[in-house]
Amino acid sequence: MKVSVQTEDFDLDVECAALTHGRKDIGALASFVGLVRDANDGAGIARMTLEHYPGMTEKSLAEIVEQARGRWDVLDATVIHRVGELKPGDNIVLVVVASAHRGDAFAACEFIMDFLKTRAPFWKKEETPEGGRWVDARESDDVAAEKWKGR
Amino acid sequence: MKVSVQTEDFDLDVECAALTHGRKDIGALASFVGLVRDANDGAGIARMTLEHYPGMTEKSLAEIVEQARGRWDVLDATVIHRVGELKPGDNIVLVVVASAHRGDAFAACEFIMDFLKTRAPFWKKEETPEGGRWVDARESDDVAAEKWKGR
Amino acid sequence: MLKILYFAGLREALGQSSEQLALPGGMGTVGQLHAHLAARGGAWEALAKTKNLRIAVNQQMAAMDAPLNDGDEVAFFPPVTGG
Amino acid sequence: MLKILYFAGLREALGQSSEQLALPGGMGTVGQLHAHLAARGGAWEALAKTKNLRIAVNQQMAAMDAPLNDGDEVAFFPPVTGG
Repeated sequence: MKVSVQTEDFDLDVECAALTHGRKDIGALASFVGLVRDANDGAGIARMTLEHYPGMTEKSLAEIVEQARGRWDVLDATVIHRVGELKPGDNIVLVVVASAHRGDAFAACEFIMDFLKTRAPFWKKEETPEGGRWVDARESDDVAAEKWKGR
Repeated sequence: MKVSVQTEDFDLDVECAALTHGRKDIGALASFVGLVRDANDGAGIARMTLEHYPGMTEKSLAEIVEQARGRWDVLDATVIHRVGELKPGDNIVLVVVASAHRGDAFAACEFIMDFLKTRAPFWKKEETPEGGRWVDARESDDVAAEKWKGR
Repeated sequence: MLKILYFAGLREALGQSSEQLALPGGMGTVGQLHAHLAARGGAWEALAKTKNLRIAVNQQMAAMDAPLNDGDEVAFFPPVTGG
Repeated sequence: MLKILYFAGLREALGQSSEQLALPGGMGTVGQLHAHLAARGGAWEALAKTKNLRIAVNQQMAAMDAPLNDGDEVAFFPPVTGG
């Protein structure tokens, strides 16, 4: 398991290769990459800054991955979240889950993203033509995290 | 949209970059890579051969992607399936879906895989210590495809 | 004429991957063609024995009651196992 | 002593990211600390006004009734928006 909070960009292929290297029991790699869009809530985004809570962030991500491992057959997983200044088109977050079967890989990957969105201490500040604004939490993200309770 | 049936390997990063190149409206890239495992149904797998129905395969994959586009907000998608002889650890299939939001990207990506598994005319023949055997279709794959009817 | 294709385990059981067949009179559906081929006996009984046999007409999945027309491409194969 | 941290919009509203505070007597819970800080008035009212304010004690999410101990790290922040 790898969890990293970093300013540098990541490489999806490199992270997938690190998970699969030297093993032949992985049948499914589900991955997610979140990117900065140039528009959000009707405003143009010139750039954004990602703030986090050093120490708690890493613990929180590791706990979320552990929860996923407890629920599904996860062989290995990687979570990388960038912080600092980003611009539209930049990568923000990467989640890769390796499993024997695709159902587990998909579920664990989406679960990790849904909980990262609502539990991990990151905050986005967007620069728009009207100035900087802290992004509001979305109710839809809470709904997405809640849906796993019933599964 | 890109659909390819090919003997050559694919590169996840290259395919993701092709989808995101020059656009800044993509917030989510969900991807799936299926790999050959060295064991299946209790037998060791030395290698496998993937046969397909040229012509129908490509049409079938394109139709599945179109169905996904009709159900979710999909900005672009790529499906690549390898055929011919493969060995454990080799890539078999790639699905990448680009969307503004992660919920759409995850759902469309998993939908495409579930329907590919049950609708696209590919057949696997595994070489085991006991000789070659055609892989049996799994009931769990039918169940996975059926679950989308209720959503 | 019909173009008939066989894939995977069925192709191996029949020892051939395709054939051309003049559409005989009274063979208006996929089911009738299927019965005609299976009636050849020997290896051809595999057509009747294959569990959950799938059929495509002109590269679209089809049911046994699907109509056949001259020039159609008909494929018989076992359930798919890709991905 | 408590180590108190503020993040994101709350950090900006308060004009500071952290402080050290001796744990005064009678301040046994997160809720009591929260009320104590908000009572400073002015910018500090942001602590009471922040919608769905989140609190972590020693880097674990905590509720208003969570107990405080000397040496704890307490963080106040708005709902998270990463990913």
